[in-house]
Amino acid sequence: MSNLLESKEVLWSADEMMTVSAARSLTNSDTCFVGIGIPSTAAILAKATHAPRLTLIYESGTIDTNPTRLPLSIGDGELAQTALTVVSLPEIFNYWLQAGRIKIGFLGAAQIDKFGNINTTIIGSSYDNPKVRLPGAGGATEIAGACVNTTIICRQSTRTFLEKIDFITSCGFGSGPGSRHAFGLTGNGPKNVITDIGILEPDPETCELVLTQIHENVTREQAVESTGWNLKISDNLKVTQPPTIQELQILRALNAPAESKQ
Amino acid sequence: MSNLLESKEVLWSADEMMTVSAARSLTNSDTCFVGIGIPSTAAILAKATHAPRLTLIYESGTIDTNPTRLPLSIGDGELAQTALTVVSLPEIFNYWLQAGRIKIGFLGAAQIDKFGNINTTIIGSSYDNPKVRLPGAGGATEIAGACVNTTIICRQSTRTFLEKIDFITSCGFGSGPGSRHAFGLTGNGPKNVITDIGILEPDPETCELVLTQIHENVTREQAVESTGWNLKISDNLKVTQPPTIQELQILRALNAPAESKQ
Amino acid sequence: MILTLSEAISEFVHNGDSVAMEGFTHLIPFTAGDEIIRQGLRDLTLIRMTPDLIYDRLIGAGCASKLIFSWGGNPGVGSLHRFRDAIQNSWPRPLEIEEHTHAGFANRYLAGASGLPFAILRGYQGSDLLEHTQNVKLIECPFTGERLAAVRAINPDVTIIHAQQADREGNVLLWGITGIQKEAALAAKRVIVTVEEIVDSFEPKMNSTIIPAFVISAICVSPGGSRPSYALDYYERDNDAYIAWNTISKERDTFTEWLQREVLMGQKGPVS
Amino acid sequence: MILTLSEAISEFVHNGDSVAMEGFTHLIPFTAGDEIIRQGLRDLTLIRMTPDLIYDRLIGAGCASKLIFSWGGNPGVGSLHRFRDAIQNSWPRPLEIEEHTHAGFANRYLAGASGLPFAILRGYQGSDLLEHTQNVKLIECPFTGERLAAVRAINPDVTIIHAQQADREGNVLLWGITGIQKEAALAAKRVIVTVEEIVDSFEPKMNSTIIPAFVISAICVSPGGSRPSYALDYYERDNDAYIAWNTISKERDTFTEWLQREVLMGQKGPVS
Repeated sequence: MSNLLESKEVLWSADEMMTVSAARSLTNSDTCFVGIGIPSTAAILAKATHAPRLTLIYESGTIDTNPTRLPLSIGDGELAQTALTVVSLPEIFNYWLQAGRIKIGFLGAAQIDKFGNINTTIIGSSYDNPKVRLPGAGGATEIAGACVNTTIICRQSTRTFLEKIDFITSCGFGSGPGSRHAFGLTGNGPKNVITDIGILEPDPETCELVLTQIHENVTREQAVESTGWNLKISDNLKVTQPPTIQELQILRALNAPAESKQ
Repeated sequence: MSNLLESKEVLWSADEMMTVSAARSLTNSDTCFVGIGIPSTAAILAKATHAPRLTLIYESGTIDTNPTRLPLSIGDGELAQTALTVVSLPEIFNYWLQAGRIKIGFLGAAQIDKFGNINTTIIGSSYDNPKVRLPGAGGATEIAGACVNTTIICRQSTRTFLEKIDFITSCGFGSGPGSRHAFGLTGNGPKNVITDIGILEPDPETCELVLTQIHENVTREQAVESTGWNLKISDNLKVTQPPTIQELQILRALNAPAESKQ
Repeated sequence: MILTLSEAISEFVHNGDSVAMEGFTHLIPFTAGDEIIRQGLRDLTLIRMTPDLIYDRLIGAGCASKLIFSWGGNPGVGSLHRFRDAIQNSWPRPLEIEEHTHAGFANRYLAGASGLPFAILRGYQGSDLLEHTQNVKLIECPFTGERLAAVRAINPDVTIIHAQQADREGNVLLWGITGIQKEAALAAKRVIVTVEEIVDSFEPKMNSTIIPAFVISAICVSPGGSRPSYALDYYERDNDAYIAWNTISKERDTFTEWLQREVLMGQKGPVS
Repeated sequence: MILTLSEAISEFVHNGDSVAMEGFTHLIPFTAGDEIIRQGLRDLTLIRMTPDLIYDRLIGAGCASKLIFSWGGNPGVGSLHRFRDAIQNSWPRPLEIEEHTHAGFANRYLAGASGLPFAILRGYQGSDLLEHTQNVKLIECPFTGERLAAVRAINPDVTIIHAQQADREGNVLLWGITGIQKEAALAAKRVIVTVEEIVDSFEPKMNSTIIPAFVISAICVSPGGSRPSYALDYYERDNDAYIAWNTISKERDTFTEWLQREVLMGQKGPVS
């Protein structure tokens, strides 16, 4: 840690840049429904840096929780003990999520298509006889439906960013404009997709995900090569500010105990 | 109180006989959903005498409550402080009442017909322009529908026991056999009606309320004259055991503070 | 956001609003009700399972054009005379009513809090109420074919509740009989909470409910704000006041005189 | 009724039953699950939102013919290998699955606890899951015409949960993350509760839930009964055991060896 402060050249990993970018997207006035893994790390990082009043909600029913370390599961004791209140599962899904009280849903994905639809169910063409069985929907389907907006956080590659995904677990924009309305989904859908390459945002007219921001040291060619569809790049492509020393310090401190365990 | 013990001749009022009869109908293994007034007095009397393990539930959400004095309202602090647990109104009505977990519903009535249908809404022929506006349904409609059985407790007179009541607030047996099934009511309906005259029970075939028990010192003629329909009397009419000294003592002690206030 | 009660009512309650003031015999927000009377609000749709004395006052004061309720009595005492006078004689103005059962009403709030357009229950059937009320329909279960009652969600413009405590972040803690307050608050567009006191942190309580600050529009410190009902662990129900109300409210002139003296002249507080 | 765990499983769980063992990452009734394995029960329909290690063991041991679930992973670690091996390779026997979303599953329990044949939610739509699962249908709101998902009530033959405390009357107190336990218990025909300890009386706790004795079939004292998950204020989650499970369960022979040693030989307890 002290080395980091002394070194002139700060180095960071692509995952760290992705996590820091996701953290930066959250503000003090947000309420954020968090899944476990990098979404949770990003949300806790945001609270520890620029957004201490950010309200975190986990599907285990913990409302306004203030973890000081990374939970390994969405129901860790740490989340219950630092929460303002804990409610039952019917209540968290019906009163809090479904009613549209949550501004941002932080989601991960095993596969994603250009309309921000997400697969976390199966790899392969047959539901009944899958090549790989993934965990399934959990809270994601209704988080994707009911949060005011969602942010999807996942590494970008041609294995995950596909023209057609094997299974739509959670709806982004379906098959394009109008789909969400037809499905009766009350939230606005994906606001952005934050990856180790950059940030994609939906085109307001077509709903297609467009690269609007690229991380420092990543090339446009890398972005295109990491995408399984014909990636559109914004005319006003921005470049991500690299992680600050403070961001990296806190992030690494958060990850340290978990990594030492593995 | 001490006078009562010493006197050889125990005297009691018709209301006391009614309350004691209702109390006796409850057992240790019952769960009873209680309304305020005489039903509540009877239930508390039962717990204080022969049925200490009787489970009392009030619509205010208090489950397994053990009041030592008469509550003036169904949400008195006494009920909350002596309860095993207190739940929200949606929970008490949905999880506990509607799910059929309550064995006995204790109900009052302003008017009742021979099928045990109850009116607590209006007196008069017009809902929009009533002669007298009564409080309305409260919990009664669904208590009448969902408890395994109900017991109706009210004074018997030609003003209350009517061939046709002005408004059916809560369904007993509707228009006779089959009505409850047609309405989708899951409970069995009235088990008995306990009055200051005696006890009426539904005929198993016709569902019509029949006088099956008469209180001591009440005549069959009085029973008939107090009823607005052509009252049938059971061939095996029983006579109620008069209140015991213990029952009267406890009942009067319960009623004393409330009466001194009025 | 901590406001005075006067500021909160003025900012968040408007003529013509639908207003739910909940508290099931416990924690009834009487002081807030009196402030609505003092501010002379009109044409309110008053929503409350048990109108109780709080709405008898508002109805008698002429604030309401409609009442949605499920049990309209003076609990443990008898009738609500201002409520009856309004329904039977349109005094001081006509009062439209929409009447439900407790179970149906609780589920209307439940649907409102859940962001659903309706809720289902086993209820209303076999009761004449089904023909005389609005916002209840029978539907079929798509799995079993059973007929059930569907009730339309209720989403008040504003819900007002009273609680024992708020913390400095504006979160609210209530305990004891918590009734329908959480659902009524979550169903509303705006939420005002009056509290007995503000505390540094909450202690664990049996049967407690927390409402997070981020769904609350205003917190108002109002000690005794639910008298003559009660606030568990703060003060008891003033049963005498409930009994006295029967006499005060029975006639229009005794009611009017009481309203003038106890509410409008600013000498608010419990009936005694 | 206080029974030993062995007596309770023997009396209340039968071959072919639908069994819900709930606890959302917290208070997972592992020891009861192991007892089901030891008693050699078969053809169970296992019901649980998050199968977790507890059902990975039961599935690998061949107790289940069907699994109803909404998220099938090793939380914070990765896959459930026995669950995957059963679905993908029918080992040790074919496993039928019925898959839901968390919100849909929670509402199936909610309906079951409420004595309703179904519940409604805004859910499933836009997901391919709708075409691949059972017991979900789309219905129209009778007031607004909106299309909503209806899910069929779930009413397990038996629900098993773990709680921190029971009192001497057989009432149960659990606190912290209480998940879906109350609904799962109230939805079931029979209810077994394992507890850390029996106490004379309950202390107030934040976020606590009480389940009254009169809906419980059996209480079993089972200290550590939710290891390697955790019991708030008793012991912490054994994260190492969750990580170690990934290795133990990956291959059939290491799993079988572990099952023989740790469960069937009676040396039950946390993985270490």
